[in-house]
Amino acid sequence: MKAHAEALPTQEMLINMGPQHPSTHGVLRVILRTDGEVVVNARPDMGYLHRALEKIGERVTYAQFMPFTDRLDYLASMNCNAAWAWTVEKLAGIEVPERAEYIRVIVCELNRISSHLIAFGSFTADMGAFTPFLYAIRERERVNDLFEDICGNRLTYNYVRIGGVSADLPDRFLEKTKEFLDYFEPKIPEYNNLISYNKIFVHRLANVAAISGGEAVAYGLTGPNLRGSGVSFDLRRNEPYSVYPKLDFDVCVGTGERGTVGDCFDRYMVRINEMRESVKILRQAIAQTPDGPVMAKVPRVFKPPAGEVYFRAENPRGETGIYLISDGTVNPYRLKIRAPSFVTMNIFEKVTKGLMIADIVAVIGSFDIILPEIDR
Amino acid sequence: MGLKEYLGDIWEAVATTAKGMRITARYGVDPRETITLQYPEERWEPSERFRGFLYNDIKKCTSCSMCVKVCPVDCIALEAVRGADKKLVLVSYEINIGRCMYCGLCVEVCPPKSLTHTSGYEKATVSRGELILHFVTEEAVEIKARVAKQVAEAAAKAEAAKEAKTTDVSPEAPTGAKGDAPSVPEKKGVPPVAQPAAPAFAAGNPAAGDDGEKKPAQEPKGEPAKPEESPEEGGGKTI
Amino acid sequence: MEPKAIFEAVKAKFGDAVVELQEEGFRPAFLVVSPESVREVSLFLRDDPAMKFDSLMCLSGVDYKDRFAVVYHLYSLTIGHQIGVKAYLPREAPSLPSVDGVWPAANFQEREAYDLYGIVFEGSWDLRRILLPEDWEGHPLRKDYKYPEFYHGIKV
Amino acid sequence: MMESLAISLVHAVPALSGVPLWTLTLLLMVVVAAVVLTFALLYAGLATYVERKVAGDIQARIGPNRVGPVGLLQFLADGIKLLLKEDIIPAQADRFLFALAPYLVFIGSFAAFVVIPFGVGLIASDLNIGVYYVMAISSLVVVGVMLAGWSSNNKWALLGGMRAAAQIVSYEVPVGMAILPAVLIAGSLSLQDIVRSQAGFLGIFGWNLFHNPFTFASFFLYYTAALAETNRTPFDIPEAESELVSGYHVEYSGIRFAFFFLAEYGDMFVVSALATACFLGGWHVPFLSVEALPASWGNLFSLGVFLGKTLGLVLLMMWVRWTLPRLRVDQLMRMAWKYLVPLTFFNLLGVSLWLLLFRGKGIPAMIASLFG
Repeated sequence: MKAHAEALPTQEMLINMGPQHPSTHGVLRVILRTDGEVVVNARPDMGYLHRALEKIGERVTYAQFMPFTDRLDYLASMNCNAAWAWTVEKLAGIEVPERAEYIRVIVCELNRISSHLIAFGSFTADMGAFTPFLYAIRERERVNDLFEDICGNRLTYNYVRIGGVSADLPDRFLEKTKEFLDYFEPKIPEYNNLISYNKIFVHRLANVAAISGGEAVAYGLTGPNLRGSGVSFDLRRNEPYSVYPKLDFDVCVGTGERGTVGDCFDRYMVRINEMRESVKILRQAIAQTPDGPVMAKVPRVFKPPAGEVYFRAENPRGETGIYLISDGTVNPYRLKIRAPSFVTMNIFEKVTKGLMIADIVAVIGSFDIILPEIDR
Repeated sequence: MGLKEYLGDIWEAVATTAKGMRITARYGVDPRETITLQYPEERWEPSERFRGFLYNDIKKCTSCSMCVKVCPVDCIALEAVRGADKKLVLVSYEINIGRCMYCGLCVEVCPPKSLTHTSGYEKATVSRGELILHFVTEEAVEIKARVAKQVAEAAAKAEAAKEAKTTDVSPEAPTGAKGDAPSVPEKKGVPPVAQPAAPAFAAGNPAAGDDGEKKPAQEPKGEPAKPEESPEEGGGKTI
Repeated sequence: MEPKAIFEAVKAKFGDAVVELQEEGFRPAFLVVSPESVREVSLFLRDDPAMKFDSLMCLSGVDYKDRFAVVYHLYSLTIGHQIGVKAYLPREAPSLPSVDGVWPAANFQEREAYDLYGIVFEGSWDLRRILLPEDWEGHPLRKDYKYPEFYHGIKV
Repeated sequence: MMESLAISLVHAVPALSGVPLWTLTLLLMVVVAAVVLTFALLYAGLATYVERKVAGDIQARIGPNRVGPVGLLQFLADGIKLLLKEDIIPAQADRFLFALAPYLVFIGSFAAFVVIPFGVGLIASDLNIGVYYVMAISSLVVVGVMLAGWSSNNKWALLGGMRAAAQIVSYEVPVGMAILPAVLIAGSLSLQDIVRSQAGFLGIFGWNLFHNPFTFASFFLYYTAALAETNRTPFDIPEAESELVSGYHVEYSGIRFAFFFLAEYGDMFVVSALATACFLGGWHVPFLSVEALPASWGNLFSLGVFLGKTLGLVLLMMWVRWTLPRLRVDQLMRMAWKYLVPLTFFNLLGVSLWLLLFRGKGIPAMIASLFG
């Protein structure tokens, strides 16, 4: 391509990919400079969904901010809810009943499954295979049913509360969850047969946008994207919070099984394998869930002590860090959300150099970004 | 690239394609796998805890305005006046379900449990005004007038009672008000800046409604609602 | 390594550039450094074999009403310890050296801090507004931010 | 051919003898063209319905089921909707070319219907260069697609148009080479003749598919390459919904879009029909000599057989579409030049040698001769 370009000078083309584009997972805009099909430079432009959540956070109370965390990463609201609750509890030193912690872990892992399902489905849809997307949605619907039972909503759950959870598990919830797991577990090999190991699919992803482990760390990649690069780091294991230390699970890392370590295929496979691990965690958590209260004593006018705290939780898209400054009043003084997708987009411009337009779509999909989190 | 690899590539492509096609074919021919719900005819049953549209049972409502304070998006507007018996009389109670985010915080804090989520979820409408649910059917002016009248009556009665020791009150305000009751209609809870937005919204002004929805952060600007600091604290429930 | 030990080590290396250790009520604890030395301290924290803070978790701007601050949350994947670094800045023309050469992860977060607080990061690769439109006036997360009434003639 | 038909018509109906022969011929041509076009449109409409239904079934959904019985009239509703839609031409577009492109694509796809041997004697025009004609006329599609991409003045459309050009031009080569074995065996380019040449032992074994191992491979190579030529998944990179939004027809709306849409389904039919005629024995069925049947219903029967086979292949295309992901543009090219072209060439060589060595006999014929 290079030699050819020198022999025959071509003009670079400037293309706007997004904010309305089927594969930018929302309102991401990528400004592409291309030489024919080859991308010279892809610069992400975000902010189309900026709602000033951090500013809102300074104006509402700690409890009132909970529904806004739903809107942070709407495919994993439970995880964001729980991350916020854990942050505030860390700040105020609230002891949460064990049952509540188990419930949180159960809903978080269920949400991780449903979030990874969307990641898997939309990614395959980006790659041109539309059917797996529908299958993923079908499975996710079951998780949504479970969440509807537990909190009444299907997308923005607002279930976790500071000090516990808003309501105890409904009747038969754990049995239903088990039924779901029994139904879901055989679906993963089916996905693999259907698409993961499909020759075309593998070819589209292997060796595309490979990120080395060192690079991934330096660029702040977290979660499945970091693990895809072969770095075995999972906050649930390395910096355990909640009841994760009591649960046994493997950390999935990219192995470069079809190409280089850290390519799109590895990132994709990590998510698929993580669903399996989540099933494992869920089975243990269901068996271990104790009886007891689900809510700690939290004063209704909640004023945490002044202080600054940084808490990070392993969310489906990576590490959601919340830096919270309290000045002792009912409102947070400063609230910074370190959104994994936002930080991940840092490396986007670097890894997409020299790829083709179709690969841009693959990279966006393999990062599994979500725009409300990027733009906040 | 050796010949073996070359043919292996072809074989792998064919084999994986066949594998995938077998799965899609299985779904294709098995009618039991169809999961579509034919929506208007078939309906899915919302679960018990389903958070649908809000409903306020105004008979039970004590106008404490806890819901107004806890609502993160100020979608509830409440107006009440002090009645003859010193209890609050609800003048108007409006929920803008176009703005509501169904977080359920208001239902959780409601001390008399008058505010509930229904299982309703169908509210397609062509005008934004219809998205505002009114729970008090009577005209606000009438209620105010009536309450004012009752208060005046009660005051007069009290005055008279001082002399004649007899009480007779209208059925709406059964308990006789002893002592002076200089009832002034008061507006409660609603943040001052958010207040004008609601009537503009109700009047079917889409522009105003739009602004309010898009930038919730900027609404309570000058005076942020600090609900929990307000003097009256009802209900012992933790939030 | 404990925050105290890190503080001692950094203090020994940089002297007065490191102002204090904020420990009580701060999780993680903060090394308060002077803004000019942020880059050097960062490089030391990243490269020193005892520190090895290879990952910048979070970079935030903070408005403390009387002054600004830029807060760095660092973590070491290899050792597994974390520390915060804080640099206080004056409210007028806040600026400090960029650390995106140290941790590339800083780039977007610096842009965010620039966008929302108006803190200038000198030597940054690409310091433009990131979340707000390029022609937005003011920096919304400042505590004294005045909400605009109009944006391009549209009522906000 | 029309002329001879006209003459026979005059013989059959003496009342027509007063009409000049050329008028009658012209009239017949118009009638036949109308019949073919109606068939093509009806088929394309129903194919969109079937496609959606197949997609629905595979994806655990239902698919269209509201308009008419089991949603059968959905395509009519869609057609009417498309007709009534506003016809938007972008301000910066090249208006003339923009308007022209869909027609070119449509013509390129539907003109090929003329030579398709639907049944014994059921062919609009039995050109003696039938195969050649199909290859040539379907190349017209690429001109239309490129024009559409270029004239839309949209970069996505342009990319789509360029991809389409590169793709179709590349895949013409393997398509042509894969179909040549059938021509070699029949010794004719006329599709009617090719089909007739397959009337062999017990019907099924006369098929070119089973003629020898090379023709067997040829069929699959042809089918794959033809799939690419119709721009269908996994080779739908000119459209590439998730990359190029919609590729070359991103700016088209209403009836112009419908032309592109119909052309795609027309193309699917043409390549499937060609595969049927060249490899699957056209209207031949096992244990029955279709040509020996009486012309009255025998022709209709052969039509049914032919359509059955062709639509089966179309269905296979749909099934493939809803299973596979999409190739990348460079992989697509690699597939054409590195895999399909050498393989089809190898096959062609193999078939030629076979024909030379065994004097044109296929394996079934040899087996048959073994047993007497």
